[in-house]
Amino acid sequence: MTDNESTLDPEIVRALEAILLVAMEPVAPALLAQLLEISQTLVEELCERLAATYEAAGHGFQLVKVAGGFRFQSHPDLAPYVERFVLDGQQSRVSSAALETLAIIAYKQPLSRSQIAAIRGVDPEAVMRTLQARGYITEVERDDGPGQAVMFGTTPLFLERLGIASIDHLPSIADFIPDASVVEALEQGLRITPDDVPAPEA
Amino acid sequence: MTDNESTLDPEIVRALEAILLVAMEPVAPALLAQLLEISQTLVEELCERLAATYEAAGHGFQLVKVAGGFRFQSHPDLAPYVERFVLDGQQSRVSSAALETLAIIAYKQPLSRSQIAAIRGVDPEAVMRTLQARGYITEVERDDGPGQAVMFGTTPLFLERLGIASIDHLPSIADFIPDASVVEALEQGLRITPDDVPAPEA
Amino acid sequence: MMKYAVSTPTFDGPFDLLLHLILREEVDIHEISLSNIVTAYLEEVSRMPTVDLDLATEFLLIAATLIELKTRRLLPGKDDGDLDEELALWEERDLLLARLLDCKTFKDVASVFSDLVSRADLSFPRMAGPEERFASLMPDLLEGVSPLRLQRAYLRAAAQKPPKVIGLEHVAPIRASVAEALVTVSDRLRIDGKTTFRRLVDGVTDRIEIVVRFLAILELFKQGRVDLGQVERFGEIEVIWLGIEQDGVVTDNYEG
Repeated sequence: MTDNESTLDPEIVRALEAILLVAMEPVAPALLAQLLEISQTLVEELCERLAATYEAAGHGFQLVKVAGGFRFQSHPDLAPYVERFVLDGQQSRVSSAALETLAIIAYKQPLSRSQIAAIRGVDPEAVMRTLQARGYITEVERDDGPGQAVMFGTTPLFLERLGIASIDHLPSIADFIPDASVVEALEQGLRITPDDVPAPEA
Repeated sequence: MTDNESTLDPEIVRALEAILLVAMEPVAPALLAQLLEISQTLVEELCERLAATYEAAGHGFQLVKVAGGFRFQSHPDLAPYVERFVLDGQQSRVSSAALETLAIIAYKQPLSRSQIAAIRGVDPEAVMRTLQARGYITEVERDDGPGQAVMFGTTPLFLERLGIASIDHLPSIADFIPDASVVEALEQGLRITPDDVPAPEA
Repeated sequence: MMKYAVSTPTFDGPFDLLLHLILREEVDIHEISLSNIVTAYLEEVSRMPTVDLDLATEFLLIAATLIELKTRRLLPGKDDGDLDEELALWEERDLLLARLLDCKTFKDVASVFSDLVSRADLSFPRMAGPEERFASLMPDLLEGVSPLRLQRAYLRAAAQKPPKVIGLEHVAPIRASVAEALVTVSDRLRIDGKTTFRRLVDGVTDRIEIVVRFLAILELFKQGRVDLGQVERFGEIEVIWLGIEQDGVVTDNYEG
C-alpha cells in the first residue's frame, strides 16, 4: 500500500472503472495516470486491486493486463456462453453505411474520425466502433496537430478478408471525379473538431 | 423473488455479466433468455438485481435498460473523466430542428415526409436525410394510398440516444398540448372576426 | 459549414417565428400592420449569422397567407358578406391555428428530448465487443465483398452529398409573381404617378396575384419608392410614386 492511498479520493477508482469499461483497446497505465492525475505506480496498484476484487466477488468479467494495458474482458470460465452469444446474437452482413466508411478508410488512410465525418456528412462513430470491434480497422497513430486526433487505417485482417495482398491492390479511384470533393472534405476535416462536423443541419 | 431463484445456478448470473460485457449494443432479454436457458422474466429480474448491486457497491459502471435491451455503460457521475479519455468519441450534437422532427416522428409514426412538412412548416428533407444517415429514423413501410408515400419511424438507436428503454417511456404527448392561454394568444393573433369591420372611430 | 442550418435559441423555423411574434407581441393580423411583422422578421433575420433560404421562402409563404387573410377584408368587394368566402376564411385560419399549435407542442417535446439526450450523453456505452479469442466465431461481415465492390462503395460515398434541393413546387409561383409584380406595379406607377391600390389590381382576378401586388407595394414602400395613404380603414389605399430611381428596383429578395 502506498502513501498516496490513504488520501485517495474514492472517485478515482470509480473513474478508473468507467474509463476501462468504455475503452475499445487495452489502456496503457501511463495514459490512465495522466487522465486520473495520479502516479503510474498507483494506477497499476489500483488495477491489480480491482482485478482481485472482481475475482473474489465471482463476477463474470475480469480486469486483465494485456499488450501493455489494462482492459475488461469476459471470464474464461464463461467462454461457452460467450461463444453462443457470438454465434447467435451477432449481425452477419455489413451495412452499406459501414461498407462506405470502410471504403473511405481503405482508400484514404490514415485519417481521423472528423475527416471521415467531413466526407460522409455524418458522424461515423457507431459504424467505426463496429468496424474496429470486427478487427477491420484500427488506430494507427495520433495526428501531430492540435487535438492530436486519432488516425485510423485498415488491418491485415481486412486485406485477408478482401483477398488482396496489399492495399495498393485495390482498384484505382484516381480516374473518378468524385474523388476531388473527398480531397476537399479531407482538408476541411482537419480543421474542424469532431463535434463541429457531424451534420450541423440535423 | 421467484421460485426459480432458489435453484438458480450462480454461473447463470456470471454468464449474464460475461455476455453483456462483450456485447456491442443493448442485448434483448429474449436473446439472453434463450442463451441462458431461463425465462425472460428471470432475465429481467437478474439484470435489475445486478444493476442495483453495482450501484450499491459504488462501481464506476452501471447496467441499464435502454432501447429494449440491457447494456453496460459508464456511470454518469464520471462523465468528466470519461470525456477526457474519449476526446475523439464525443457524441455529436443533435440540433433543435432535428429534435423537433424527431419528436414529430416519435409520436406520430409511421408518417410520411409531407406529413412532417405539414407540421414543421418547412420541408424536412435535409434534416431527415441526416437523421436517417445517423440511424435515428428509418423507412418503415409504404402507405397504401395512391403515390405510396414512404413512411418513417424511429429506430432502437434513437432510443439509445435518448437513453430510454422503449418508445412507451417517452413522456405523454398530452402533457405538451399548449394550454388555454397559449391557444387564446394564438387565436387572438390570427383574429379576423367580423367585429373588426370598420369601427366608428376609424 | 452546411449553409442552410440556422438554429438559434430564439429562432428556428418559420412557424416558430410566427409563434414567437404572435405570442410576444400578440400580433393581431387585423389590427397591427403587416409591415410591422415584416420589420420584426427582418430584424430577426439580421440577428442570424446566415440566412436560410428555406426559412425565408417559407416565411414569405406564411406572410402571403396572412396578407391574404387581411386583404380579403381590405380588398374591395371582399367584405360584403359572401358566406362561402367567410367560411373559407375561417377554415384557413383554423388550419393555420392547428398547425401553429402542433408546432408549439412538438417544440416543447423537443426540449424534453434535448434534456434526455444531455443526460444520456453523460454515460458512454461499452462497445468493445468480444475478445480476439472469439474472433474466429464472429460472422465475417465482409463475406462476399470484393475489392471492386469496395471501390464502388467508395465512389458512392464520395459522390454523395447531393446538392440541396429546395422544394420550389409550392414556392415558385409566389416568388416569380412578386418579382414580376414589382416590375408591373413600378411601371404602372411611373406612368400614373399617383393611383390607388384598387386601380393597381383592376382586372386582376387571381387572388394570389392581388396578394403579391400588395406585397410588391409593401416592398416599394420599404424601399422608399412609394408613399402610402389610407384615409379610413377599408377605404381606398393611395399609392404615390416618389420617383426615386437610384439603382433600379431591388428585387433580389424574391429571387432565390
